[in-house]
Amino acid sequence: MRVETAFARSRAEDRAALVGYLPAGFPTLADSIKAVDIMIDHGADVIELGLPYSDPVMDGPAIQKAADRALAAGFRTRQVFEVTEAVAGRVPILVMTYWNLVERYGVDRFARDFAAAGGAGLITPDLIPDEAGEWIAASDAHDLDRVFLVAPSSTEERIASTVAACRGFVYAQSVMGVTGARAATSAAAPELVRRTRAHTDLPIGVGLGVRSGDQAAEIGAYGDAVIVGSAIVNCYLDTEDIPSGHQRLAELTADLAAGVRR
Amino acid sequence: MRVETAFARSRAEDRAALVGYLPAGFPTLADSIKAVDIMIDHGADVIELGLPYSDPVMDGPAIQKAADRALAAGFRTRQVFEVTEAVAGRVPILVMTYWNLVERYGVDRFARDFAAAGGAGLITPDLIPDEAGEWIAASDAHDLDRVFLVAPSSTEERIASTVAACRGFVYAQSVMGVTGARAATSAAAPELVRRTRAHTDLPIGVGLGVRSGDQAAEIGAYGDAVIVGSAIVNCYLDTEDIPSGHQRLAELTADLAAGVRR
Amino acid sequence: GHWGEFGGRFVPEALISALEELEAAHAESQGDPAFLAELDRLGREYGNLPSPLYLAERLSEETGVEVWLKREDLNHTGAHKIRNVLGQALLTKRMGKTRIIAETGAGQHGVASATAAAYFGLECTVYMGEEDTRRQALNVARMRLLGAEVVPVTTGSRTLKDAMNEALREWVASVDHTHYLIGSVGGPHPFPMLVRDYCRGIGDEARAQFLERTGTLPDVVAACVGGGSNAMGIFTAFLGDEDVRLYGFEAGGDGYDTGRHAATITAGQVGVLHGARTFVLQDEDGQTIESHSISAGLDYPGVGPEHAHLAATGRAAYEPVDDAEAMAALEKLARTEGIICAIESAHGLAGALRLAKSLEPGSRVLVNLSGRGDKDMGNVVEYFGFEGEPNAKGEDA
Amino acid sequence: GHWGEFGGRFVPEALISALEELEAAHAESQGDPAFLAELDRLGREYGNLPSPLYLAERLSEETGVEVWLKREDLNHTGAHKIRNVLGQALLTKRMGKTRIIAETGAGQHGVASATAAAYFGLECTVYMGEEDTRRQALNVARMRLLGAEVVPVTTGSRTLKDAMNEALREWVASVDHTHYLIGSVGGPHPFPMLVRDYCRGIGDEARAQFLERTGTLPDVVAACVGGGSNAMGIFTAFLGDEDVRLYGFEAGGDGYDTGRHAATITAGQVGVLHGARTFVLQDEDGQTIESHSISAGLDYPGVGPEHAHLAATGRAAYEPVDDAEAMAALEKLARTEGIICAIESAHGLAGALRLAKSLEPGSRVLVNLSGRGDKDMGNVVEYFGFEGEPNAKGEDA
Repeated sequence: MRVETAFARSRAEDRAALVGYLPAGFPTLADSIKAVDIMIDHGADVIELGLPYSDPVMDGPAIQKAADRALAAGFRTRQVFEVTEAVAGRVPILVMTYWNLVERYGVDRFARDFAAAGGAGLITPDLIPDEAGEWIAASDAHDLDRVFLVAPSSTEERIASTVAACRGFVYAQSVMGVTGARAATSAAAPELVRRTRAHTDLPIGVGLGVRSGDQAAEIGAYGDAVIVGSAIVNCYLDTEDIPSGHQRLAELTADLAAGVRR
Repeated sequence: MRVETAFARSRAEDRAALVGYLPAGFPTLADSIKAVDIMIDHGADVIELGLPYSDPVMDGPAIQKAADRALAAGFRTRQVFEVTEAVAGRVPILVMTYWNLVERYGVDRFARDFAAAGGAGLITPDLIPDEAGEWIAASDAHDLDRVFLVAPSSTEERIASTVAACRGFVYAQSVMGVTGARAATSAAAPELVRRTRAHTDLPIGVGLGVRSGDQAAEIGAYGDAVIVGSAIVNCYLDTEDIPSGHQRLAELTADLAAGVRR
Repeated sequence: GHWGEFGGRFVPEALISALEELEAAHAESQGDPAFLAELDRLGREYGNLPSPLYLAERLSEETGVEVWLKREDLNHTGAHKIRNVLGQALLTKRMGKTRIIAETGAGQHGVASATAAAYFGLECTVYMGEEDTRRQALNVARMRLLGAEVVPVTTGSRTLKDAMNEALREWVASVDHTHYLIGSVGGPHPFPMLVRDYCRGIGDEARAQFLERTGTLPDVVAACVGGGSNAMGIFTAFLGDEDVRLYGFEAGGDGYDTGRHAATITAGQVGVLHGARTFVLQDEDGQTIESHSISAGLDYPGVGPEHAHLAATGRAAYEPVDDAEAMAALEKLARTEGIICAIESAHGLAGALRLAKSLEPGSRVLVNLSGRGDKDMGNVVEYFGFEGEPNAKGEDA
Repeated sequence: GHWGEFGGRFVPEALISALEELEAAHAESQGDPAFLAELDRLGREYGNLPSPLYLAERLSEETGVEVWLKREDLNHTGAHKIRNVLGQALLTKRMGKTRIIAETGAGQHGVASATAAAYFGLECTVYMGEEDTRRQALNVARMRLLGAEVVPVTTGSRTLKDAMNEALREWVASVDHTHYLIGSVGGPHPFPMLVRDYCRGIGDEARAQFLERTGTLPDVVAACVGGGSNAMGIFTAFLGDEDVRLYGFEAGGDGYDTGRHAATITAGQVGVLHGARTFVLQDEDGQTIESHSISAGLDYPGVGPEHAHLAATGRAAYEPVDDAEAMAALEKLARTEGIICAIESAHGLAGALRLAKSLEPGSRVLVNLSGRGDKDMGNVVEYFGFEGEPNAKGEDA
């Protein structure tokens, strides 16, 4: 499914979309597929699949740990296509990836294989449009969305040029900090959304730090999407028992989904 | 007794004199007195009492160890006078001492107290005549002998000036090395005695390395005195049993005394 | 920001404005005579610059070529790194920031950063892999003595690359008042250019000194390459001298064939790491491979992008030197010249000595002796088996 | 060979001809422009001389007086000692001798001697107390790496004074081809004069640098005093400047009152030790008392005879600085100026900082920063309790 379809639906319901993040291959390859299904079943509108990487400089400890675990278990880049294929259809599937993995796979080849698996697009935390020539060409060729990030420190000029390069939605990094930082009530987030809104009609997703339906509701009041990552990963990090992780994930997603619907 | 008296006797017997060295206070204060008596009983012509010092730069390991042991047992400078007093009379008693101990006691005071105890003179391994003004005055005042050293490295000029400052005998350091070095057969020793003889009529004692009557005989052939130190100290270092040390010392002294009489 | 396909800015958008600010501040400061004069004064009075150029006569006799050493080991804090930290700290003040952060592997860049922070009265936090804080406890103590906070990094492989990840993460959160004082010619633009500009005094001085002493330029300029700051520092002045051959020597670790090494250019693939496109030791998927070297300062799976470009264009040649060859050169220099150099620098020297065999007799080789070996004595003891007590003096009584 | 009642030659006759030879060679060489030019060249090209004169601005602000540091820590091998060893090694070559021996305490003079021996291709044997070889294993490794033989001395207290005894003993046995490269301004004539002459460049340079920078002379010149080579090195140039007050700071160890110290001039008595008449820590009988100091380089129960004379005549003042005061100064210098100095040098600095309180504001104090602190980091860690792991980064997920 296309990202714009998901946002059209949430906009029609006059609410923010819920974007759920989980690294592919975590807690296991099969269970990452199961987990995505659980998130979709409980109200996630968009899925962001993380591609585990050895040096994730924008991620906090929780997501680092999840990625390390997936890699230690032998996760390979191409498996993200298996996961995508298994879960695609009901909601749009994006892959969030550090750029080296895509370059190494081959930018066009990655775009082709991902599109073939039913993927919707990429979120690229360490790729800015200025360096993205090859990716822009490949995403155009394979009709994939491109989600770049804006941040509180971005100048007006950079927000303008970044959103111009985006397709699908814009990722607003709501606090200056890595994923998992607790700052859902940051004053910087609404301000960043306001500034970004002035330059684009694309939906604006707000990331970083959301843990509960209440927080989701608060962000959903000004953002077009609420992106949740570390809290989801923590469902599995805090327990050795995967089924109980699935159970926690179901409850969390339901709570978050209710939040964006308040 | 005066040193010249002892040498007059050995010369009369057409032999070298035997000079036995032992640190005062080693192996104990009482036993150092006993040991001197043993040496005298077995043929030593002159006794050289060492004054234990913390930093004996001209001594090898054996004599260092003996001195350390005496100091650790609490030996005090003034006790050398007790030892001297106890053994004086039969043969001349010299004290061999590093200079700081005498300076610290007071040069004239040391000379006075030593003379009063019956001592004959000092051997001063780290005092050269050039630095010995106060000692020369004190030894003159208290009628003590002054034994300075000559060495294979000494120039003719220095041998001449050194022997001129000596009284009693001249100490020829027969090898370039510390006490205890094994070099009784060194070619340097007869050469040094020959060179020294050219400048003085004083008896010339040859030190360093003698362990046996055979070696004593060899040195006695050209020297006026054979000085034995480390071998004597070793009688006590090699055993914990002082009486057996006394026994070994008696045998060694007898062997050495026979050597100088061959 | 690019050298051919290399370089760039592969970092979160959150850092872009800081990088732009830094780029602008650097450009302005490089055109400001007062800034340059102050930096020059600092270098001379505090850093002990310029470092001497030294003809290693006994070593030259043994090798048949003239071996000239640029004695960066004599700088304050013992390596070329003081040039970079003084430059960046002065720039930090100019930007009105009050704090620096730095990553460090064995601790040398951390100590240099803490030194500059103490000198300028800046706050300083140093990120260091937890493994490294244990192995390099004395350098941790140095940093703390200098007033810096040392943060052990417990993520990933707990070594230099993870410390760099953590420093980048921390920078995102504190970028408004904090400068990331990066330690080599890597990272996102403008760092590779900035660090090169602060280190290029090595080559500028050496080139002038060489001309003054010999009337000619060297035939070969050699340096070790980890991230590559000392090598760029000495290469830059000679880039336009076509007859001067430039050689970078990478850490061959246990031996190039074993796969346990840090020979990034020789063995790596083009990729993106820590903000720049360059050669990277990586697996088929692009996951970073851990590097290995007896030299902590060369033990890094990436390399500065300008080196990648010099390698790709052929202007400089890069070859691996393994642990054993480097340690042999270290020992030879100690015994013939009385200089104990850093194990890093010994790689450059070893490469030069190997190269010397194929040079015409009398050729002139300039080696950047980038640091001193005091920090490495623990490794030296272990490597040469010097632990054992020498024999006690057993003179007979 | 005498300064007043101090100095002289209290050694076995066997060494006198070597001392006379040395005295003559020294006198000749000091009048030989070729020798002096070669030594000057060595100092510049190899030793990294002259060392910079540095105004410690932040420290000056804190203390209210101008604190100027003579940066001997930046010399090759990290201390003023390179001046002495280069001079004596060059003189050894001139005398046609092929071997040097040296005594060492913590190992710094041993490393410097081994360095000079490597540079000149001389054989080298270093005597070191067995206790010290264990405590300073890294310096033993340095010496061995430089090609020197290290002989642990197992006699007496097994520390520096015993190593010196052993070196003197060994010298008697090898004096024909061996030079005893003594490490300080002690020992029999001509050593105190010889070592002073090779170290006096410190003060000659500093005086000229001070005049050039300030147009005046310093009000106070301060240095630490163990044997006293660095202090004589900086004092000598100022002896004729009556308005310049000279201060030597001795090691106060656990505190002067505890008796566990190395404050030889303050607490010692005139006596003879290691060939010279000087102040000596000794008991009532004249037996040497063991000294105590956190600084291995000051931990010696004697002092150079020229210092004894300067103290006796009042031209220089000598005061103890205890371990705690020295370590506080070391830390302050690190935090305010980014310089980690040797613990020895920290005694001189600490004394100067104490003195500063009684000086008029704006007074100018010149401190000889005689060496760097790399060698001392083990002690620093122990003293400041830096052993503990810093807290791991505990960021919440």
